[in-house]
Amino acid sequence: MWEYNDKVKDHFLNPRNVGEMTEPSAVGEVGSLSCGDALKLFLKINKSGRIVDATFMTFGCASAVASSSALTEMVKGLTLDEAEKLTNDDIADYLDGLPKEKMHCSVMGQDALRKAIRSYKGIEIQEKPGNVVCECFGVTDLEIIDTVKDNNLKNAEDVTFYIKAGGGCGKCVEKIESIVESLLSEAPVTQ
Amino acid sequence: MWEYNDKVKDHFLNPRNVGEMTEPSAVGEVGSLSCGDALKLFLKINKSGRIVDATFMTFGCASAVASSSALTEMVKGLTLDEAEKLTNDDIADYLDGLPKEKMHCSVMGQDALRKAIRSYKGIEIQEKPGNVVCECFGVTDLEIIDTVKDNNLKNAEDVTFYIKAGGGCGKCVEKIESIVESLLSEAPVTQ
Amino acid sequence: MKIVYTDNNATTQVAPEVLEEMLPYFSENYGNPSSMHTFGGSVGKKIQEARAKTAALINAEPNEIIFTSCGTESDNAAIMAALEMNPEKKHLITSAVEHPAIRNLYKYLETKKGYQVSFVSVDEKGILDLDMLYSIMTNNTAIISLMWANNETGVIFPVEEVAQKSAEMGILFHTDAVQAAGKIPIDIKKTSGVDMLSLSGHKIHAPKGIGALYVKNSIKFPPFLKGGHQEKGRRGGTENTASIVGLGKACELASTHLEDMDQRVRGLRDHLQKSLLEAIPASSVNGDQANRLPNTLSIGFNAIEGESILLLMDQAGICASSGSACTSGSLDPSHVLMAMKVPFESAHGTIRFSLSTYNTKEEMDYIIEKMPPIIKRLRDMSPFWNR
Amino acid sequence: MKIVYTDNNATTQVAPEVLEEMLPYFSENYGNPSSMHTFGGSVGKKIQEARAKTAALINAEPNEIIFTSCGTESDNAAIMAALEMNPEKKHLITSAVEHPAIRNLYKYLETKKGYQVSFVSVDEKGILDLDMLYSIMTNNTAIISLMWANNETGVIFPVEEVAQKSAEMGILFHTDAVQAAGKIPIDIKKTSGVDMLSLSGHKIHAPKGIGALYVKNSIKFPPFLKGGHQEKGRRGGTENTASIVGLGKACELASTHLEDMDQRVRGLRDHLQKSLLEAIPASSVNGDQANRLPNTLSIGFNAIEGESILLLMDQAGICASSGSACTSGSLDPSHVLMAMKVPFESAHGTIRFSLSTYNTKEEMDYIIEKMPPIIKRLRDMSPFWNR
Ligand SMILES: Cc1ncc(COP(=O)(O)O)c(C=O)c1O
Ligand SMILES: Cc1ncc(COP(=O)(O)O)c(C=O)c1O
Ligand code: FES
Ligand code: FES
Repeated sequence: MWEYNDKVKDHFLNPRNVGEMTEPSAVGEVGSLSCGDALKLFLKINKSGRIVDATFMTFGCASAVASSSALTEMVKGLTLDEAEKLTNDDIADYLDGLPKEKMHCSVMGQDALRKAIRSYKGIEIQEKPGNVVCECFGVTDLEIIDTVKDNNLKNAEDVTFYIKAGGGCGKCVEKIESIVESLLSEAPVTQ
Repeated sequence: MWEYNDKVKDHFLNPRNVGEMTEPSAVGEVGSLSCGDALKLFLKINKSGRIVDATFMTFGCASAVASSSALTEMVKGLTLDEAEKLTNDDIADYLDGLPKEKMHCSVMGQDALRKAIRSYKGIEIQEKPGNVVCECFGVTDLEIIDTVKDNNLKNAEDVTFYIKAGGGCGKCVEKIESIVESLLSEAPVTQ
Repeated sequence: MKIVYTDNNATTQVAPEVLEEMLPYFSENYGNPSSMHTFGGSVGKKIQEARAKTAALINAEPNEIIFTSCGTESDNAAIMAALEMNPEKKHLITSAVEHPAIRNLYKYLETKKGYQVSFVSVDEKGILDLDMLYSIMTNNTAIISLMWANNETGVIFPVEEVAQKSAEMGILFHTDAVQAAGKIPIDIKKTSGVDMLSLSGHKIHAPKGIGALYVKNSIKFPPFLKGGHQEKGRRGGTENTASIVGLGKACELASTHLEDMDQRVRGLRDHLQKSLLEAIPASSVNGDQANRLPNTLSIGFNAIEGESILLLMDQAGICASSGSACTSGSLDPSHVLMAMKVPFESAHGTIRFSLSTYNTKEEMDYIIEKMPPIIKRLRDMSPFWNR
Repeated sequence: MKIVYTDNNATTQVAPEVLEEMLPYFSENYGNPSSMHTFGGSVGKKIQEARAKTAALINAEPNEIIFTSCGTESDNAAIMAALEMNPEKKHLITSAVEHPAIRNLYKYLETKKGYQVSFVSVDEKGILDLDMLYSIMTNNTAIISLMWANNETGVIFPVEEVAQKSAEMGILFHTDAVQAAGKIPIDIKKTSGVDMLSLSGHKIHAPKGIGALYVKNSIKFPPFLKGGHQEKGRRGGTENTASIVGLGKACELASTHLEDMDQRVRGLRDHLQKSLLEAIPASSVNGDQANRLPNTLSIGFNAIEGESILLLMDQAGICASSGSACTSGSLDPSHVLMAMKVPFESAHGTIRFSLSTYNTKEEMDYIIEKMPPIIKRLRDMSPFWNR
């Protein structure tokens, strides 16, 4: 059983802002059925570029629901610029922390938010850069490198916890491990 | 803990005929300190070649003591010819059975008895025939073959239980195993 | 809150009769069974009794039972022994839906030890592809390991038939009967091709941390745990006396409960299944219903995810398992459901109910009452639910 | 009849406090700690508590403790992990007086797996030949395993020193601390060269069938039992919750009893030793008396044999062990006494008394009263006793 804290439990059992929005200004969709979790985020944005309302639909585990609920609460009232700076850590912090194995739920929140904002701004969403390392979850080497650096991760397992890569069939774990190791070994030099 | 039956326990706790005999007609000595058990059997034999008294001194485990005690009771009143026919199985039977791991104690009784009788009859005790297989206990291949055949043994462990061979350092166990196996494989033909 | 426990394929409660039988072996008769003193020796006798009872559950001989520390150890010990007995054979067979105790060992042997490993497929119902299996058995096959019944779906494999075939080809055959034992009758004398068979205590109301491995008399079993001469040299380590005594008692009880399993418990499971399928749209049973353990129901609810279902069930005091390997950090549905090609839509939302003889009709009705609103609540939140 | 139990190096009674702590985890809190429901999850927390207590006994970190099924498994797991982590190294070192859990594993690795194995000698007092040890350590050495204290004689090895040296040479170091733990203080932080350390519950008043392996944090430990993700992937198999909880409590108690061991129990042992030596001619202590566990006395009585001594002691209700491997079918004195070149004359007649904190002065005096007539009675029967 995951050691969810009271705040996470509360946001799972009493999620805020659930539901489809009738006329959303922007929608951000991430995840899929096969992935095991998915989030559809709806934003209502006013003329001056401020988020005035947010709702969500989530398929996923308790922390996916809680992260989505938290996200909608957090973004209400933010300008788009402010919202764009919001990170997965902010979401986890808002919930007083998530089990490390569940960090990918907060990452999903961050991704959905950025996707919604970019689509609203009309920014073309590019092909993901880099080469796909984890086919199960479509994660590229560049994404892995960024995640490892941003969150100071130590091994492939941590990577799975954050962005799922390696958490499916597992056949990419060794590749992830070697990416992490090469980053760790260069770290002392660059820092 | 060995599953000694009541008769064995009784002969261990209340051994019959313990002690050195002052003027024995014959003495049979087997075993040694290093072997872990040893028996010195004393016989008083009358003119007509009948055993009229028997005593023993034993160093060894409970079943060695019990086997010795049983042996002295069994031989009293027997003629030498009768006594010579007495086998280790007879000793074990007299005790209502011995744990299989302890059969060598009854073998020790049989050996001591035969030794005593032969020395009384003036039969030179020859060098053991065959090649020594087990150095720890000085057991030869011919002895192993005889024991396996006489007692219908199935593997090296059984051999150890009967004549100790293999029960010391263990380095001869493979050799014993191959002797037993070659006997077993020829058995169907000869029987 | 009242707990309704329907997670018996994960673990079971220790039966009160079992615990009672164990208690004297902790602080009173605590001697070492290998000791020379009566105090320890008397414990040895009790172990022999437990060995006979354990053997009786599968109609084996007492000396064919080796006590181990769990089902996983039994599985590992069986496979490693087979390899050691056949050092020249480099091919291993198992199914695609085995427990990790076999599956991960096979993968280790494949990646680290250079063995060639075949995972035989199953179809959508979890039924083994016998044609494939029979076509890959060769002289080079060291062992075939096939679970008797699947822990997730309860699907029963044709162990007798495959064991027979293995015997004909001179291939060692092992079966992981951890889930089958105590739920369906097992008669090792009637399935003579089985060379080794694994049991685990905590699935049949003995404590966790005790298992057994049946090893056919004719096999000279090399020990997995190398140490002292316990278990006739087939497993080192001081005997876990209290738990062994407990396992013996549990096996005795299990035999007497087989009838109840087959009749009453099967009835409860069928009632639960029927009622849930009726009450909840877009739900479906995983696995072959014709050949299934009487206590197991694996049921998928479309468009929602298992962990959140379980947590809401937990709020209602209902204990069960999901069909995903979620606790392990993996997000994929279990390899069992994947091997069966259960669609993601229902695989992610699969819940396993597994009953024991302690379950009641009232408990089933409680579950039947509580589940529909739980499922609805999550579907109302799901982007994949077609309202 | 009153039992005087002085066979605590063989096994100990479960402390009442330990049993009490275990009891709720059989039939009440029986959930699977890996489960998603609160019912199982709460058991997981209790296991973490036990892990912390077990770690505390040797001043380790909780995540450095892997629960196993016994000392033998801990030993086997440590060595096999070392080999797996160093596949290119083919040389193993241990002492000539190890427990079969190490000794027989090493012999297996030597005869079946082609490893080169060195058994470092001891002298007449059981003191390790450090010169020999240091001279054979090479780059090719995969692991050194050295018991912290000997189970038969109680002799303590200089583990700190050797571990330090191993670390300097980059050789993995394992210690079998099954007999040392709970009898003398162990501080893993002060002996930083120790990479792995084995414990067994039933030597410290936890039940039989539970053990632990300390594995230093920095080591990426490959599992010995391959299966589920329990113990962070370092040991498959459903957790033996009740026994784990028991081991935690026992470790806690053991820490508090170290003082009693060192003072009172040592005093009892010394009293027993002195009195027996005085009352019984041709008797002698085996092993270095300067560096010895406080609870152990190995004493040889010339010209008689251990099993018969034990059985007569049994008649008087005294439980102890002999110095021969008699139960195993072997007739030779134990490899430990042989390695120490104890003469056959006294080796065959060696008895090991091993005390616990439960022993009393009255019990010692009872033994001191009963032993002389037992020894005399057997010597009166012995052909080797010089009257
Ligand atoms: C030094 C030593 N190591 C290992 C063991 C094995 O422990 P267990 O019986 O728990 O497997 C023992 C005791 O039997 C021992 O004394
Ligand atoms: C089919 C099957 N095999 C093996 C095991 C492993 O048993 P244990 O947890 O006792 O190691 C389990 C249960 O966990 C199982 O369901
Ligand atoms: S490819 Fe990464 S988990 Fe399958
Ligand atoms: S040579 Fe046979 S046991 Fe040593």
